Amino acid sequence: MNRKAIVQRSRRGMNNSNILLMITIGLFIVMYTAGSIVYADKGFDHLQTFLNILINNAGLICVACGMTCVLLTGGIDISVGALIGMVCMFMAVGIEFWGLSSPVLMILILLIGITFGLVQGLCVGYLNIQPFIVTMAGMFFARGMTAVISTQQVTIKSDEFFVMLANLKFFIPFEIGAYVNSKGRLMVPFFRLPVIIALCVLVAVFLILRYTRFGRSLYAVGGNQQSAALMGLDVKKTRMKAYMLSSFLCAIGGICYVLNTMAGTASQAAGLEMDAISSAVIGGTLLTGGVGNVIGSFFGVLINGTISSLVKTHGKLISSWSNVVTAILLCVFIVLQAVFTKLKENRKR
Amino acid sequence: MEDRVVLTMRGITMTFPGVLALDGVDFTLRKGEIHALMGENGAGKSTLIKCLTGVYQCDSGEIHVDGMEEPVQNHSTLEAQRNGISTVYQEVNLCPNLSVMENLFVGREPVTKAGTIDRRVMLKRAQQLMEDLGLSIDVQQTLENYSLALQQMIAIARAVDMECKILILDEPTSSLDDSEVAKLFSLMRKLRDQGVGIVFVTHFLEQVYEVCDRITVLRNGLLVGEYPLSELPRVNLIAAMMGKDIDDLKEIKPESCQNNCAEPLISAEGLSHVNKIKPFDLQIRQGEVIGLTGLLGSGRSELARTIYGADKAQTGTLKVKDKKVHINHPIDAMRLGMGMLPDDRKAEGVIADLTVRENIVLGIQALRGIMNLLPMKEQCEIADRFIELLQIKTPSRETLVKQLSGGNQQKVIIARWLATNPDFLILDEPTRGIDIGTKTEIQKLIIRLADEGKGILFISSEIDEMLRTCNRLAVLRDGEKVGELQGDMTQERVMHAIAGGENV
Amino acid sequence: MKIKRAIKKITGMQMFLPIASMLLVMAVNIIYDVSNGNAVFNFFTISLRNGVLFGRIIDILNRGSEVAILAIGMTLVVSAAAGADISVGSVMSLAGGMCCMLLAGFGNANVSQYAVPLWVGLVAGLAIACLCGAFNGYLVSYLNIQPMVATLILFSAGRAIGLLLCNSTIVYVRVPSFQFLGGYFWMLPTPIIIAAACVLVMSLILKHTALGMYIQSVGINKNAARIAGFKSRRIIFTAFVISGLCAGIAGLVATSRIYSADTNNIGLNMELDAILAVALGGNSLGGGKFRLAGSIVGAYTIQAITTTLYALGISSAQAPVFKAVIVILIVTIQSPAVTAYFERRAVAKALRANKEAMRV
Amino acid sequence: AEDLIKVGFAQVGHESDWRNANTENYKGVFTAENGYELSFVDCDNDNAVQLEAVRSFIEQDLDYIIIAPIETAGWNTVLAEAKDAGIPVIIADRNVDADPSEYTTRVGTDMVKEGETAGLWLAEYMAGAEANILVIEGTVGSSAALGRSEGFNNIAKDHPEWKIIDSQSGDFTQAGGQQVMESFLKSYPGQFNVVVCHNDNEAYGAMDAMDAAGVTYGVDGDVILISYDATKAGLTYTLEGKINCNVECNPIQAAFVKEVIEKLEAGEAVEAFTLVVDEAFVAPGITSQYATTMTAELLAARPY
Ligand SMILES: Nc1ncnc2c1ncn2[C@@H]1O[C@H](COP(=O)(O)OP(=O)(O)OP(=O)(O)O)[C@@H](O)[C@H]1O
Ligand SMILES: Nc1ncnc2c1ncn2[C@@H]1O[C@H](COP(=O)(O)OP(=O)(O)OP(=O)(O)O)[C@@H](O)[C@H]1O
Ligand SMILES: [Mg+2]
Ligand SMILES: [Mg+2]
Repeated sequence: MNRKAIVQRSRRGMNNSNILLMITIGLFIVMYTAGSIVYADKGFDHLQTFLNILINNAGLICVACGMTCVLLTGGIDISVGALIGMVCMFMAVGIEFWGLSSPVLMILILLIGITFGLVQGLCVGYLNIQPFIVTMAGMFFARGMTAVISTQQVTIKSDEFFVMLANLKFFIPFEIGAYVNSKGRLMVPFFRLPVIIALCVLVAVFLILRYTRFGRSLYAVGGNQQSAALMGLDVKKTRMKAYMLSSFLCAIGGICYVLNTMAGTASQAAGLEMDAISSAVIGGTLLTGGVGNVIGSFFGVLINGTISSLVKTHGKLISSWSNVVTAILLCVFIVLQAVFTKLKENRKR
Repeated sequence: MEDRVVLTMRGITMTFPGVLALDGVDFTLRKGEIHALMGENGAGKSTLIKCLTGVYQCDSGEIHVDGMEEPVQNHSTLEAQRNGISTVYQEVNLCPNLSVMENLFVGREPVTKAGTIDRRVMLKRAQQLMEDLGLSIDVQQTLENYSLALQQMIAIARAVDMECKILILDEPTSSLDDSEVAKLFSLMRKLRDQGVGIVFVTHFLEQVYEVCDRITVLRNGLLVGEYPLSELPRVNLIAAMMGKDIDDLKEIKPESCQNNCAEPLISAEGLSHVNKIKPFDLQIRQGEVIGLTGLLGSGRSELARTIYGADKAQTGTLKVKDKKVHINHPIDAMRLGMGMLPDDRKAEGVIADLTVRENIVLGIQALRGIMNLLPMKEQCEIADRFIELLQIKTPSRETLVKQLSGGNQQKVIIARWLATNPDFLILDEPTRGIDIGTKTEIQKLIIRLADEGKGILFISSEIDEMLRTCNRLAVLRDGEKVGELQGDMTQERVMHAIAGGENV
Repeated sequence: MKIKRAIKKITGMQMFLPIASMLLVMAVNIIYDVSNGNAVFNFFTISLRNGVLFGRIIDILNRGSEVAILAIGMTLVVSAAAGADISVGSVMSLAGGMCCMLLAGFGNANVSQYAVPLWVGLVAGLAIACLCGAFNGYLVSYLNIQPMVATLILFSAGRAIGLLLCNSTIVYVRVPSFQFLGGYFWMLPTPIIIAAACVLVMSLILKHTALGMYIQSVGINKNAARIAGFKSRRIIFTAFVISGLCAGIAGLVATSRIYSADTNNIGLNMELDAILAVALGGNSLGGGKFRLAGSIVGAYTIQAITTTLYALGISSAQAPVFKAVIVILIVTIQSPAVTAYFERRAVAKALRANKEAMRV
Repeated sequence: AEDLIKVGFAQVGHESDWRNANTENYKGVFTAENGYELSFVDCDNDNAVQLEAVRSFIEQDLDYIIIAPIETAGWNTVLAEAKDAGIPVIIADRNVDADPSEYTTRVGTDMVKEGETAGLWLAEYMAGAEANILVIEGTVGSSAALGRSEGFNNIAKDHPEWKIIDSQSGDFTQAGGQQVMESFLKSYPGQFNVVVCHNDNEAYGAMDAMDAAGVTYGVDGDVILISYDATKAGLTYTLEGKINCNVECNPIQAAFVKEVIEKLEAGEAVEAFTLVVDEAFVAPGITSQYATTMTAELLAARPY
């Protein structure tokens, strides 16, 4: 009995999701450090480079959080990219053509997000249609709707409040990480409003997943849907809520996104769903459901952002090589993850 | 004594496509009684329970729960729980990815004032609960790290912990060993004394006579009758369940050791599997039934799997008919004439969405290879033959196997292996969840197969079943083969060996 | 009564829902034509023009070929690995790029003469597609990576590699014989014939070998299938290779249609259509049981939707809205919840009939 | 290498031959021999990525930033960031929807003018005859498609005898053009005599579809075919008389940009906008005041 207890104590806390998360964080640190050393002369070691990753990916962080929740239930939501595109267009056209004020539009957008998620959730949860197909239809719908709203490229410039929000700069205090560039300007690192929104979302979703019944039932449903139902969980409702949450966070992400791009165009955020999914997966979320958390997804986004930032800093890759390099890095990453998992399983055996 | 009724079910009828699973069944449960629900495989026990707990919506019939005016119609387990019905289903139904603690409390977590989950309280209560059941496990560990038996205990703990008027246990003991069963029974008695009505489904008659107060018997979806325990002796119970008398189990006895001199069929030398099974030697001769025995989790299944190649052995050699062989994959073992019925039916046995026919011919097909499809006519013939032979209760051979009752699914897998006609067959808990009549049939079958010159490796948690069928017993302790028993085997001697008192 | 029984027999058939969905889409055209004063079967008229068959139905069959071919492989992958192969679109483009690059010689962008014999180009295109399939298959089966994640790698790299092979340009091979695969054979567009041949070959394989049983078993319960003697990993691997091959064939057809390797656009978003085809055919994306015929009907249904939207003159940017609505309609009809509802009603009716019979 | 001028170029992507020619042109001009170090980023048609690229350029502390904007919209924030860092920004190719004071200068083509050229040529060629026009547009919402449509419609407005029967997007691809044309042939059999394609690739597709249906086009055919881009392959068809008129969109722009940078280095003032001149080409046998008649020598001299 004693021996068993000891064995168990040593195993404690090292379950699947944790180990994947540790791998992810470890690899991120290694990759970022290596980048900083190799590209020190190109400014990769500036604090601003890191903040830029956050600024550029604030929308993606929100979306990845929502995506994680859906993936946890064993579902998938590929409508997010199109939904963001629609939100951006709605915002832009709302401000520029319909003359609505931005706070009203933001509330409308959140409502649209919830409704969109509700419909998808109903189809998945209550009609039991396959998530991939439902959200694919959602994707078609949102893309089409974007074109229905407008086929033009619309710049947001007439709503002063919104422009002010977009231009808000939060400087790092005490000029930490500041430097003088070759033009003689003092560059003080800064971040923008979307970063704050995204980090708040991240923390909120983390808490929801860990400390609420709803959060835990997402895991239960993903672990085994049938069992969850037999244990007395309302599986249908839980699944529906997951899609609502995803679309809602996607709407918030859309606001972050449009604060960054300040434009509505037909093909905005195309393929964002794949970025969100790959971030979640890199962060240790399993597509089969039940395993993962948003901290992992956050680091997934950072890793994707770092890869992309490295490619841009390199600056010599001809067009398609950058895609190939990104894919190779992704591949190395996924394979490493698989190998680690396998090693760990073998040890358990 | 006042018989206060907590549950009445009247005229429950339930149909599945092609099957009338329940036909006007009545059931009454009183306060503070343990009520056995008995019947053969496929009699409709699990279905009746699922109608009660809202997993299925019955086609007609009424359910009354004590304290409610209106007839209740549960639409989901959640509703049933609210109505005071707590259930442990036949197959373990927990979430493998959650920790033990979360499995115990999912959906009813203790919350703080802010409405968030109070993990500290949850941890404390979970540990308390496990302690009460006498289980020393880490409740923060993920569930999938624990064996089926422990999972079963955890499922029971979960059900018991809920404030309920009615507790339903559908074959909770099928994967438990005696000590666990004892723990469970004391728990059940405690609850009974607190006034909970308990429905208990099992195929172990001794257990019925040990704890139950009353028995309801189903046959083929029809109610046979409800009897107080004292009025229904064992023989009558069997007769009621099967609709006929059966020759008693006691008659079976292997002609022991007559084949002692026969050729060794399988011999393992120093075979091992990292972290689980320490190197062991084992010889199995033709015409011999060898049993593996040991405590829960002592590695019986693992040892068998190592021989079969389901888990690849790391060291040692395996000889089949004196020829050294390398098994990398189960199919290699099958080509050498082996077969293995795994213990976890749901995870490794049935292929749920295939038909009965397909499940039966699967093994033969694997042997023939992918290019060599077994003609449809032969498939049907084989399937029909085994449905007949093992009396598999199925509407047709084209029924999906997941629609069969648990016991009948087991028979389908047995049929799969018999169809491949192996020289050496590993049967890991073949009688788990199988009714008494069929159990006898299977035991007879094992002996008959041995008589035909096959070698059998038999694993079962029921010691008398092993004693009845085996020529020899290998004893395992903590993943190590500690000895063999032969000749005059008695229950005491075996128990002693397992517990580690005697070094065999 | 007889009619009723006949109706029941038809609606009970496995392929009823997919085919009904298809007919539903077609019906829209009849309504449109009638309301616009065209001949009722305007949409369906097939005429002989310029020596070849001409009409919207032919268009559907022709343009749907690539998705139909992809759907074959996708069905097997979905069934065996319980996840989709999202790299097929990229692999199509890669196969086309490989083929054209060899036929034109590396670095040439516009040739009217083969640099190597035609068959070398075609075989190389198929070979690299199979290689991609093998790569995916290896990741999924031997490294246990989830299908969608594993194929994500080639999803983003495949197209780019194709582009590199083609020196980042569109490589034109202006040789008539190269246009054959996407051209006409006798009176019919060749893609129709190729798709039909692929479907035929695959159904013969499924009929005469145990591949179907292997794949389904593995897809439903990998562990059980392994214990029962199937090499689960090899089966999954095979399914991916077949999917790669199908993508290769589809890629060559698409390339031949435009006698050039337009690597950026060949097979763009085709993976979505292929997955949709599998689902519209009534197959579960969760693996296990599959019906090839369903997927094929699904593939042509998608093309029918697209062609219909063209015929109705709906702007291609807004068309997705309608596509979404139609897709949701179709899958709702086929959804387990709705089917279960009708089944329950049927049971209730039978029970009532039973009771009445008893009373009598 | 210290004295090289460090230039960052955020290119749209690699979606067409035109774009690749444009990229190659930049890489050929901004070389170390010419005194430049080029940092090139392919933004894959994603405007968010382009913003990211510009931010990366700022951190790399480059001397000049060239942006070939994917979208016209949404540039104010990063342009401000570049300005704060003191780095001059040159907008190339397409325009941006921002006040000219926010960036240094712009070099590019004029899509609306291309559309107008096509329209003017058609008016001249038809000489008042009735025109039933089908348009195969570019990708919906792209500035090329928007500009070309706008320009062409500007001219069409003045011609009541013209009728634009239908327009559908062919996504700038050959397969798209082919599929749209196939559908047009069924919807409007024999009812049109002009087809306008928004780029050469769409024109090839349209030609294939008409070939298969037995409809003739070009100088000797029933249908007048107009295309844009004037790639070498497209002009080959123009020379063969299959495309009546092909309006150029010039990818050779790097030299113009280099000139601007040289001026800035020398501290001279630069104009707010430098136009890259586009021509139009018509098939042999046609003469026009708006376009050059195609000859074999002209074709051979084309770099792209
Ligand atoms: N989901 C289902 N679909 C179709 N038929 C079913 C389904 N579930 C059960 N049945 C059928 O209903 C009958 C009763 O099954 P049930 O599971 O209630 O038996 P049981 O008494 O629990 O048997 P066991 O002791 O083997 O568990 C069986 O004949 C079975 O084939
Ligand atoms: N009480 C326990 N505490 C921790 N781990 C356990 C316990 N019981 C079993 N296990 C684990 O589960 C595994 C089960 O092993 P195995 O299935 O071979 O046992 P078995 O003897 O066949 O028992 P069973 O009757 O459950 O089939 C063991 O390797 C052990 O790691
Ligand atoms: Mg049962
Ligand atoms: Mg076991």
